[in-house]
Amino acid sequence: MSGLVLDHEPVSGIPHGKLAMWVFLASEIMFFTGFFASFIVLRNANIDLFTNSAQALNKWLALLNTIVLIGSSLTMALSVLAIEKGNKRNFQLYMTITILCAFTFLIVKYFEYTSKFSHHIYPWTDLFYSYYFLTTGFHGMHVIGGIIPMVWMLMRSFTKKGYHNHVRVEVLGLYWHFVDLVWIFLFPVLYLMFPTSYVPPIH
Amino acid sequence: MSSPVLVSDTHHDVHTDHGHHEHHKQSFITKYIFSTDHKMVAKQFMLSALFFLLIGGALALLLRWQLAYPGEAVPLIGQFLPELIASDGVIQPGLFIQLTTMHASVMIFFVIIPLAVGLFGNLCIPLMIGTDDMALPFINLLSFWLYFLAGIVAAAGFFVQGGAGASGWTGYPPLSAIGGLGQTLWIVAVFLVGFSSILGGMNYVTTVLNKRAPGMKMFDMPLSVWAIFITSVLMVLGTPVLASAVSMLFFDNVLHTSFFMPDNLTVASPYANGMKHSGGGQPILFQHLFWFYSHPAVYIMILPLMGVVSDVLSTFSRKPIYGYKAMIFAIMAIAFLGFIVWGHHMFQSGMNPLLGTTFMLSTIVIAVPSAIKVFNWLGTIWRGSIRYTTANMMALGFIATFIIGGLSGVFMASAPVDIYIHDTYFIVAHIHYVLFGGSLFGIYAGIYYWFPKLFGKMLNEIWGRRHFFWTFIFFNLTFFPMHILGVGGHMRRIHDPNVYDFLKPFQPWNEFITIMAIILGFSQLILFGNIIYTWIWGPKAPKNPWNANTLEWHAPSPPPHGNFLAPVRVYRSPYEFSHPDRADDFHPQWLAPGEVEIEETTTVSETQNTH
Amino acid sequence: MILAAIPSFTELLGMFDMLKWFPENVSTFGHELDNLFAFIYYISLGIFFLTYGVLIAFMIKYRRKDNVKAYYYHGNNLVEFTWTLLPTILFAGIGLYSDGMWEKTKYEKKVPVPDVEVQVMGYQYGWTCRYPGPDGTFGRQDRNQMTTSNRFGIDSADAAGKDDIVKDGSFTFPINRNIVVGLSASDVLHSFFLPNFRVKQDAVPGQWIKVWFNGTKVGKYELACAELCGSGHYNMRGEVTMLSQADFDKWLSDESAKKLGVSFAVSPVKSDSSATKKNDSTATVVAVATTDTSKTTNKKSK
Amino acid sequence: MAHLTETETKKEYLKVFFGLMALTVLTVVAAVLHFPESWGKAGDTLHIGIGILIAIVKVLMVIYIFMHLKFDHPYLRFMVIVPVFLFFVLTFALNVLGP
Ligand code: HEA
Ligand code: HEA
Ligand code: CUA
Ligand SMILES: [Cu+2]
Repeated sequence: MSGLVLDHEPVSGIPHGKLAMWVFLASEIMFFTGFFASFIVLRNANIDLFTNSAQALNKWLALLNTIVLIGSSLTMALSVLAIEKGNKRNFQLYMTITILCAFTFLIVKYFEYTSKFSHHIYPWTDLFYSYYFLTTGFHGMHVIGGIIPMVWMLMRSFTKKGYHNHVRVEVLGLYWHFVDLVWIFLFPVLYLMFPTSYVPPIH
Repeated sequence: MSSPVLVSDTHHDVHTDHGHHEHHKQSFITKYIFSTDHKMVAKQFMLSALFFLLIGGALALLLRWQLAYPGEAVPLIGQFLPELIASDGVIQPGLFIQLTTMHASVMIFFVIIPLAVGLFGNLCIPLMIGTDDMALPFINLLSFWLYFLAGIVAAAGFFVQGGAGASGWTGYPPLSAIGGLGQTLWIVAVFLVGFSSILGGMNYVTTVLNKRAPGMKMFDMPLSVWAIFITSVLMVLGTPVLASAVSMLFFDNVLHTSFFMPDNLTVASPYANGMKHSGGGQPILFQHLFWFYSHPAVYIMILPLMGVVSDVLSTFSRKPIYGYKAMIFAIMAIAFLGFIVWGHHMFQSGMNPLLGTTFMLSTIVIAVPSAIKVFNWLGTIWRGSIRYTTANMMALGFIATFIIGGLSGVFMASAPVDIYIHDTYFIVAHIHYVLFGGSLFGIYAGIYYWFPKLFGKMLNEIWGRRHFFWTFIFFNLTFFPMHILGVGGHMRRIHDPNVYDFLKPFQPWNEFITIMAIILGFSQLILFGNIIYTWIWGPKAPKNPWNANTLEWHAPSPPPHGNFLAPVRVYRSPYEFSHPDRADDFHPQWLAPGEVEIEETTTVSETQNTH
Repeated sequence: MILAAIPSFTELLGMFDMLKWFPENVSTFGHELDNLFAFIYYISLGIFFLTYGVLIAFMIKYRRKDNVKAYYYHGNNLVEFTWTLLPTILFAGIGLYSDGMWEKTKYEKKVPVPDVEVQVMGYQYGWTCRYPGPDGTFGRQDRNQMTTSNRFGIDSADAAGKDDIVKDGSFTFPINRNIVVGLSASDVLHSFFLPNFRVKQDAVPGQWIKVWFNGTKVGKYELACAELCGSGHYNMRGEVTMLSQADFDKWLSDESAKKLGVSFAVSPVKSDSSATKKNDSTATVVAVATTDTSKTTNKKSK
Repeated sequence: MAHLTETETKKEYLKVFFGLMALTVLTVVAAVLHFPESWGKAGDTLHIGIGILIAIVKVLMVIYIFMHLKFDHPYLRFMVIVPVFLFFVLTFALNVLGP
């Protein structure tokens, strides 16, 4: 008996990893669909509560984070491009920036969270904050889940053998853009529910 | 790497993703525990899920005992039950709902789904599309171990203070949100097993789209592969919604948030440490999210088996599938409609009755593709030449019971009829007719059919038939009377029906059901005996014991690492049985036109020897 | 013990006569629901015998025989089309038939003008029911006053609440009257199940749902909880007593007397109005008044 | 993006990046502005609605260019279309016909 390797070209023309990542992203969209759909329901039932509570959020920090994350999306796309063209220096450069952006995002989030805690705002404080911590928490976990392989790839690229698996980088890139994309929705939904000059009914 | 590579040394593990050989013997751990080989993962899924079947069944028998003989100590086992949940061996109300909850959760999340997609997905897909392994072998391994971990977490519930999850397998809040640690573990387990499903599903989709053997178009795939493929799509799209629902439930349960908790509940959770729910949430929201997954999930539990049954039926009737494409479109239709009918579980839940109308109509429509499938199966055996192997008997049993289960579904699909039978034993009867009579029979059919391929040994047919007859007869005796209880108004999940006067006349039925259930349970041991016996002493299986056409029968039994001895090419559709121009009554997919197969492992052309 | 549990052959055959297992129906629409069940049941029975007949016949007729080769055939589109179309038509029929009944029993706008309007609250583990009392109006509800001893949260500051009658576990209604129940729960989900009336509706905390029925027969009937609500779920039994209008009026005034310490000679506003309602459309006052209460409780912070 | 050179691609990416930035600024500006009463109530759905509309444009840009959906196999579009369809099914049932 013998082992047979049947590694012919992917029938669909899309590399396995990339196809699988897209399928996974479809599934991720459904995951956040659950959150967003119920957000709409519960917000509609508690509009005043949601608008009032959202006042305490710091939209400038969120704006900073949006910029950071979009920037990291750009550098991620550039690093995919670099490794495809075999440009090791550029890959390392862009990947490093991406990772730094990701960490910046997390650090800003950390300050946001601790400032909430110091004002005695916790997930169980009210429904809006439950949402805030739930969605940003899951988003933050996705960020962490992206940083780990990024760091790993970057480290590998500094070894003697280097890192050349451009499909994997591309797949990771897809994931990272998705993480960015979730934030693009979270930003207006959580932080920008009302004009700044808006005077809330209570408080 | 566009052309396949043949490697001849058995002992050398071939790592497809690195393209180099590692020259060491596989240790026990890498071979059996952390193997990424799809056949090993299939075996792992099969054995652990069958083990869970024993557990889940044992829980069912325990709860059956209480229903038949309320207040009487459970014989033999009773004395081992801890005093907290059972006094003097008598099952207490708290334990009873834990049993119901865990019975169903184990059966659904740890038995049927893993067998239907974990076992058959891993077993069938690579072999039947003629490739060496899954597209993502490591993800495959991960999927199994997440499942295993989830199993341990779920089972741990029984050993923590307050006992296991006790809000039904549907885990409706607010009840589930005020539960204790066992309930939390249940939530975590569901999340983990859902994650495992997603990983599995994404792997299957990729494999089917990317790794088909040359010559195999989508419409050359056997129905099993089609069914599992579409099921995987359901899993990928449905399961994450469950994951988000249980994430919110986890927050409610552990952090005392209020996604599903309305204002001012007069009970606080005994586990809340003085923390009060802030309110503002909606309990029904959870039900929507839950059923948005769990209705597709019931099709996740039946579609793969519909595929398996089609393959088995065609092979043993020696006849092409009647309406191959219609079968595929029916599967697609069921899958699509499956996403827009979830509300039929919630007719009485207090959602807008307008939605009730919508969901009623879509649910009734979903019976049409199911009807098409049933009729096509009948068309398949029509003018066939039926062999009554165990696998085929199980497949026919599947059809027989699925018809009954499906028809009872139509009653409930009619919302006004559901008013009365909702949450009664009528539902329980339906569940078991489709899940035991349907899914489990389909799984048994698949196990008897593919065991020779997977393990290289032939299961004992005589005991197999005994297994079938005992199961089929006692299955019907156990579950058919539940329709009667349901029509009588007997509620689900009640610890002692004798509280109600109008249920007292039904007590003899409860006793009868229990006795039948015990016999049914013990008849399943035949299967376990058969498997263990065969594994050790059974006769070796030939390469193609059933003279079937699909590619897996081209590989040796059991298939080596890499599955096939030579690159596979596909020449025809999978069900070319009894072609009038051929002497043989089958024409395998892998034979080139004019080629005949003369010996176990080599193929020779009619005119000249190619090797 | 075990032998006694095994039914006789005729009893086994009797399994197929599904309809006889229903508990006695005592509501006006109950028999229509039963008829719908029967309709689907007979269709199903027909399909069952048809498919089983075909299945068994094929299984016998086409079992393997030597020298007989199976028929090489891939199917026929016309046949395929026919057996798609036929069930579709059949199902359309079932759907239409069902929808009428569904609207009648559950649509909020089809709830009939109430003769008796009450509120029922499910809790772990029991049912409690509130009658508006002689003044025919429910006292205001204050969610913050909801406690285990005041499950409806009847506002102690509201005079209209003083005469409200609250009964725990066993409720009384008149026959041949439209009884409209505002249903809710105070802790977890429950389900208000009256087998004899063919009524079932989940009680959802934070939400008021209207349920109605019209009983036709005097007697005592059981009320069950049909939604898992904890370890005491099985024991969440209630009782509904159906009385003639006269007995009901008497019962009501006795209860009011007990509550207020005053006796009422003749039964008050409420049941009077229901007696004359058939031709007097102004009697809807009661309904309006109660809708108001439910508004204050139903809509949250909006 | 096989048909573009490296520099062309880079340019494309930068365009998208600056487009995203501009839209982000627009989102914030829109959130600060006051709109006529007839457009809808502030703090109700108006501002959040505008925010989401802009977000959809941004997301499409990310998906089409950064994630290469514009150039990739048409299969992959289903991975976005189908979940989005299901999102609408769920949201429709929950909100339009909802509780
Ligand atoms: C494998 C699992 C499986 C399958 C396949 C199905 C199939 C169907 N189910 Fe079932 N269902 C469950 C598993 C499944 N169900 C479970 C587990 C629950 C309970 C969950 C819980 O609450 O715990 C449930 C509950 C459930 C309910 C909710 C009841 C309630 O709680 O009140 C409803 C209501 O509509 C329903 C309907 C249907 C319908 C219409 C089908 C249809 O798909 C059936 C279609 C099949 C046929 C119709 C038969 C074959 C066709 C013919 C022979 C052709 C001719 C027929 C005609 C012309 C009528 N199911
Ligand atoms: C695939 C799914 C599946 C399967 C196979 C079964 C199998 C069985 N089920 Fe299950 N059941 C469900 C899915 C399933 N069930 C679901 C989804 C529910 C709804 C739960 C809810 O309300 O939330 C349910 C609910 C349910 C109820 C209603 C509980 C209630 O509402 O109070 C009952 C009652 O009779 C019951 C009985 C049985 C019986 C007797 C079996 C028998 O077939 C079991 C046969 C036994 C075995 C196969 C094991 C044999 C074991 C031994 C012989 C002992 C050896 C032991 C060891 C080695 C440990 N089930
Ligand atoms: Cu209340 Cu069950
Ligand atoms: Cu369903």
